Amino acid sequence: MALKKEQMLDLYRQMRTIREFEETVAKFFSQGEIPGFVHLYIGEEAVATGACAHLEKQDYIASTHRGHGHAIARGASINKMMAEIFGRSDGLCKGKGGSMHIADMELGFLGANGIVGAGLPLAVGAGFAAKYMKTNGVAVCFFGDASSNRGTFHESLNMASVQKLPVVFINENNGYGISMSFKRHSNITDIADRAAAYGMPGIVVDGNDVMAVYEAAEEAIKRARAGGGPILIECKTYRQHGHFEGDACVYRTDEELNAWKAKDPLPRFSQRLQEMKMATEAEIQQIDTEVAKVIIEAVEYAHKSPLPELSELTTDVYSD
Amino acid sequence: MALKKEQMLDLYRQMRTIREFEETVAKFFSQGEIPGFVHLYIGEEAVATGACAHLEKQDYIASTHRGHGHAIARGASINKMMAEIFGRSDGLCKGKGGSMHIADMELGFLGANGIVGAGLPLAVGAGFAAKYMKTNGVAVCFFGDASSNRGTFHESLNMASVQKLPVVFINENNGYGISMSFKRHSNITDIADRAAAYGMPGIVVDGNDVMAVYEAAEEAIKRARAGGGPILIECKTYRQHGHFEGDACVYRTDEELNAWKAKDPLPRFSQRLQEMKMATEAEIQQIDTEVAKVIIEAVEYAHKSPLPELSELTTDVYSD
Amino acid sequence: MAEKTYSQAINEALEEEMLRDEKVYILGEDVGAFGGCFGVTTGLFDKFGGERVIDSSLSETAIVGSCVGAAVAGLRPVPEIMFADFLGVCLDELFNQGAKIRYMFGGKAKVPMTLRLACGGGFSGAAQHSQSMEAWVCHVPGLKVIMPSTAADAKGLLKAAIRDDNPVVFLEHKGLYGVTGEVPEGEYTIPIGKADIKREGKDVTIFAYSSMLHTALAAAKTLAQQGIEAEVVDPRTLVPFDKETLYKSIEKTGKLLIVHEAVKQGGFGGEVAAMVAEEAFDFLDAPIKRIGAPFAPIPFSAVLEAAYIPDEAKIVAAVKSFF
Amino acid sequence: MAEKTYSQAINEALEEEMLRDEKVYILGEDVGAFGGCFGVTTGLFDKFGGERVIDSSLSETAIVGSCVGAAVAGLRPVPEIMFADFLGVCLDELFNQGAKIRYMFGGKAKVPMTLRLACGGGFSGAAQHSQSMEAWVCHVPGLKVIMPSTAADAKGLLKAAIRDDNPVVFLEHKGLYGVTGEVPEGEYTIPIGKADIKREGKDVTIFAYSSMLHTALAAAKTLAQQGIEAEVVDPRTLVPFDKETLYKSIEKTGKLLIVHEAVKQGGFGGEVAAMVAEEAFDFLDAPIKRIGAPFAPIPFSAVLEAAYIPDEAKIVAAVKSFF
Ligand SMILES: Cc1ncc(C[n+]2csc(CCOP(=O)(O)OP(=O)(O)O)c2C)c(N)n1
Ligand SMILES: Cc1ncc(C[n+]2csc(CCOP(=O)(O)OP(=O)(O)O)c2C)c(N)n1
Ligand SMILES: [Mg+2]
Ligand SMILES: [Mg+2]
Repeated sequence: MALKKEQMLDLYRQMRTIREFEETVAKFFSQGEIPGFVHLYIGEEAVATGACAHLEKQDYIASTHRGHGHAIARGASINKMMAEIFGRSDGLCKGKGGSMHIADMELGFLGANGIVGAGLPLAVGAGFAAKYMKTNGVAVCFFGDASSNRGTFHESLNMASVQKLPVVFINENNGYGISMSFKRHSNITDIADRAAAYGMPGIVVDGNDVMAVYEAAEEAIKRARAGGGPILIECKTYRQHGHFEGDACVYRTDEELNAWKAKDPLPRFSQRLQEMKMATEAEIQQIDTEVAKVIIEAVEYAHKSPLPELSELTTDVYSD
Repeated sequence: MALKKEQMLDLYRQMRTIREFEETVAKFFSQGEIPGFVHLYIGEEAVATGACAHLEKQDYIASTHRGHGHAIARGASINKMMAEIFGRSDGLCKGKGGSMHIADMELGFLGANGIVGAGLPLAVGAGFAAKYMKTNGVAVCFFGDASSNRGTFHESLNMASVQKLPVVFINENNGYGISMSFKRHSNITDIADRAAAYGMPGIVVDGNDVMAVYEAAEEAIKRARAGGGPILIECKTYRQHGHFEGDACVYRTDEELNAWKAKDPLPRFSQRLQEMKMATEAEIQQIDTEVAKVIIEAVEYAHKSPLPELSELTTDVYSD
Repeated sequence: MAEKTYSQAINEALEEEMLRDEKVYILGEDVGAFGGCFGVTTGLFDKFGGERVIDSSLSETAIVGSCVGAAVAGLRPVPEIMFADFLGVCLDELFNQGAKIRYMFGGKAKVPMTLRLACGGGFSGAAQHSQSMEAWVCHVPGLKVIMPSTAADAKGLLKAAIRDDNPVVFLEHKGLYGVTGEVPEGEYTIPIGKADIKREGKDVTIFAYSSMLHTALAAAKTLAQQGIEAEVVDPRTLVPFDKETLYKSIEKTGKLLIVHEAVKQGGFGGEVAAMVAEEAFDFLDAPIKRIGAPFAPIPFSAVLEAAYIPDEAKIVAAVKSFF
Repeated sequence: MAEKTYSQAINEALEEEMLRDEKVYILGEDVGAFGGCFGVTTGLFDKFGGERVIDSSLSETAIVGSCVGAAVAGLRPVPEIMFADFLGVCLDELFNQGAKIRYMFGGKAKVPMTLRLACGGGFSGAAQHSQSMEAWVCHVPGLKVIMPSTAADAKGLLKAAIRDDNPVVFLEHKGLYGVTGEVPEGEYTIPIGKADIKREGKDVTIFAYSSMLHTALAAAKTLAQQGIEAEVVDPRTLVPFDKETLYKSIEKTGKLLIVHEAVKQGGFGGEVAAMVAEEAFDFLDAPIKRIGAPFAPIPFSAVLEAAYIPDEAKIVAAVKSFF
């Protein structure tokens, strides 16, 4: 159904928050303040934003190594996310997980995941639990194009279909698995076509158009909630940064990158908002300024947060 | 191309040999002379027979836990097979493998396999080797309907397609994975439809009609040899015995069993041969008698063969 | 007390816990009307229906992975993997997901899953249907590992495992399913992490679990006739491990023989010997001995397999070599 | 001799063996023009082309499984799995297929495959990108396991592994890729299964491999200043294991400290301690000590990880506690 102005502006704010967050992480990573591996969502903001807009309290999402955007779209604390990525004790995971394992159980966020394709069975399980406990919940599973070549994709979609589980599989086809282009790792034009192998619908969406993702996800999630079973949505998008920060991207051309930058979901949506007279340029800038402030505060929060106590090393291994 | 009489009779003899072999194994298993797990191919003879008829010296086949038929169709020694299943030192694997691991490297038979779905990547590797070494060989991979739900199926077909390998995937859809009917474990009508997910052709064949399998396999193997890439052939068939010997088959009805027995590939083909005037009933009976003798001799061979020496326990672990 | 088979005891534990807690469900291949490959879930499908006793497609990664997800989401899954030999196809879900989620998430998640697997040889199952893989899971922080040897222990420990908030690997020996033993009437659980002295003795300590516990008891009987009183310690749980009971026994006997069916090299027995050599060294008056399978896959032929799996004679000989 | 990095040495070994034998090929994720996640295969794609240095789809079971099939069919695959932590997604292909095929088939097949994996922590890779899983593969009959600590050993042992007719698991430590060392000029191999005494000493034996070998050497230096001469034994190969060299050293020193980066419980060090406690017990004049990671997943935060991974101070302290 048609969106009201505030909702539209919320979508924009969401995408802007992810963008600002990721650019800030990139900056501090390059300055050596953030350790480990960092995979940024820059360019793909419309996918998580459009999909998570439809989630309710009891819903779950499963994510990937590129999980910051999913976490933010699901409503995770920006401060605690930043603290986690900085490895501080106030982080979402007390600094024990980091970028690749950022999670928030209170939001049904099953976590980023360091193992590609491992989120799919987890989402199937969360969807199973929703059906089993009749919570009316759904599980949304984000995963990449290359991930769709892992056995977990196959086993998970088949099981979700056979058990008719409320799981919405959202493929983020950004054209690459590290250096492997989609054309080279899969001999098909659309990953959505794989849905037929499990007797579930599969659709293709412009992943850089937040409204397109929003509408497709709305229908899919409604359907899943109503007991209609799983569905596969392929969002065609592109990551503007390297696979991980520090990646020289020798495997792709500037032309390709620039062509996609021209389709950047943020300016595209702000323009659309203005055309639709939903927002003035000033209002957009206002949001951008507010978001920038939020992120700056998050960095301050992270910096202020103490490092984990060594006593934390062997806690949280078991629950008793 | 049309088959000559001898070839037709060879196909019949092949199927009869498998049937006679399996019924004999069933008998000795029930008498407690054969230990371990035994999965029989009775009812599915047309698949291995029709497919392996096109194989050449340099070709490979990968098999399953239900592998006796594949081994026989590939030309493995009946005597050494029987000895292996009896656990004797003259067995194909010196009695170390048994029914579930029966193999013959000289025939490019990559072995039966105790792990469902494990044969698929092995076949991809053999196909890769054929292409890499330009042997003009192909790899034929047999696997069951339930096996097509394992991740190895997905990863193997995708890799074979992306690398355009000479691999022919032959799915033996006998309607069940132990007690799970195809309808319950997969939400599709034809496993062949899964080929589209990898950009390879998929076709459905009557797996109880040896000529139908023969023709489909002929074309697929020709194509693979010519560099046309992999293909998936689904053979609809049925196992007349339980999943393993000793299975009470509570999960299926007599009606179903009898309906399939009416489509038993052996009487069906012998009838066809007679209608085509390729063979008289007497000739058929002559073959049956000869085959029966071969199997009886195989049992004698197995009985005569000594048990493995204990010194064999730790040999063949490493090659030096 | 009533005589029941190990298999019946496990079946009762499953039934009782499913009656007790609606969040408990079973997912596995052919566990439904078929009753499981070894008949362990027989009758549960009729009692609880297909919503709680669920036949899975042949997809072990999805079985274990979905159960981890469901556990995090609040259920108490009891997945079944037919053979422990199949761990290799679903290990990531167990060791990188199930075992680590709680820690990686800063203690904010629980994974109350009990993974049941059938292990062990002795019936010509050959190299891929007879293995004992406990050493792998004992090396994974976050998992608990249970290997019961008797019907009573199996029932009490499985009930405790299902109620535990952590991922538990519950390894059942195929050769024990038909073995009967006294099982207490009514409701009871056995604490995870407590060893049990199955036979008292003063001369030597034999450490054995699962099927080998019975082989060790038989050997102890034979040894007794020859004047050697062996104490037989059954850890029952491998992780967490009850050191006290074992060390106390060694303090008394001064001699330790470790027995398991798994391949000796890299087996859990090595860890036990190392613990003792590090922490109870002074109790020892002789080198620690270990018996395990030779460094080879498991052969099919019955004569070879019989020579492969540790037996009473090997245990008796090893103990006598102490004296 | 020339100074080269561990990574360059591995790259040279790959290039030399590919030049030497056309049957050798590389299959892995991003190993082609990209040069591999850690740059180890840099340049090989340009030299040998996409037919022999093959970028794989993200399908580890197909990578390892197809390489096993290709090896049986006559090639010498050198698959790369980016992180040893991913073993859980392709272990069946390695342990039930690659490792057992020869035995199951009665010795009539060979599986000349060398599986390269990057292991180890120290750079905030967190719980799923920092693990040392050697204990798992050391428990699998049919596999050989190599964990080189220096550039020279890495080159000589990788060449030997590629020429070996058995499946070899070659574990490279991420933290060592950039470490330089003297590498002999020209063609050479190092025999699989031979340990190397990296430092001679009479007072105590420190057993360490891979990255920990360097930590042990640093500790030995510090100890020397305090009058304790430690002998540092680097097994280089874990399977087959060179007992002689280790036992000889213990005979001389009477004291053994085992160090590895992997989780202590169930780690390979337990097997080593058990072997010694069983076969070289009389050489010991003190309990065997082991240092390994605590029983917890690997934390992300640098301060926690630094406390998690064994370091020089822990080794020095452990050794001093002997005296
Ligand atoms: C099982 C496994 N294999 C390989 C990797 C290494 N790896 C991390 S991300 C990645 C590429 C993933 O590509 P895709 O699924 O398209 O997601 P994207 O990075 O493009 O968002 C690879 C190969 C891993 N983490 N896990
Ligand atoms: C990975 C794995 N999971 C489960 C099993 C147990 N098992 C053996 S055969 C079988 C059913 C296979 O069904 P299908 O693939 O259709 O082959 P069929 O037996 O019908 O010929 C199962 C579940 C196994 N051997 N390996
Ligand atoms: Mg991608
Ligand atoms: Mg079937």
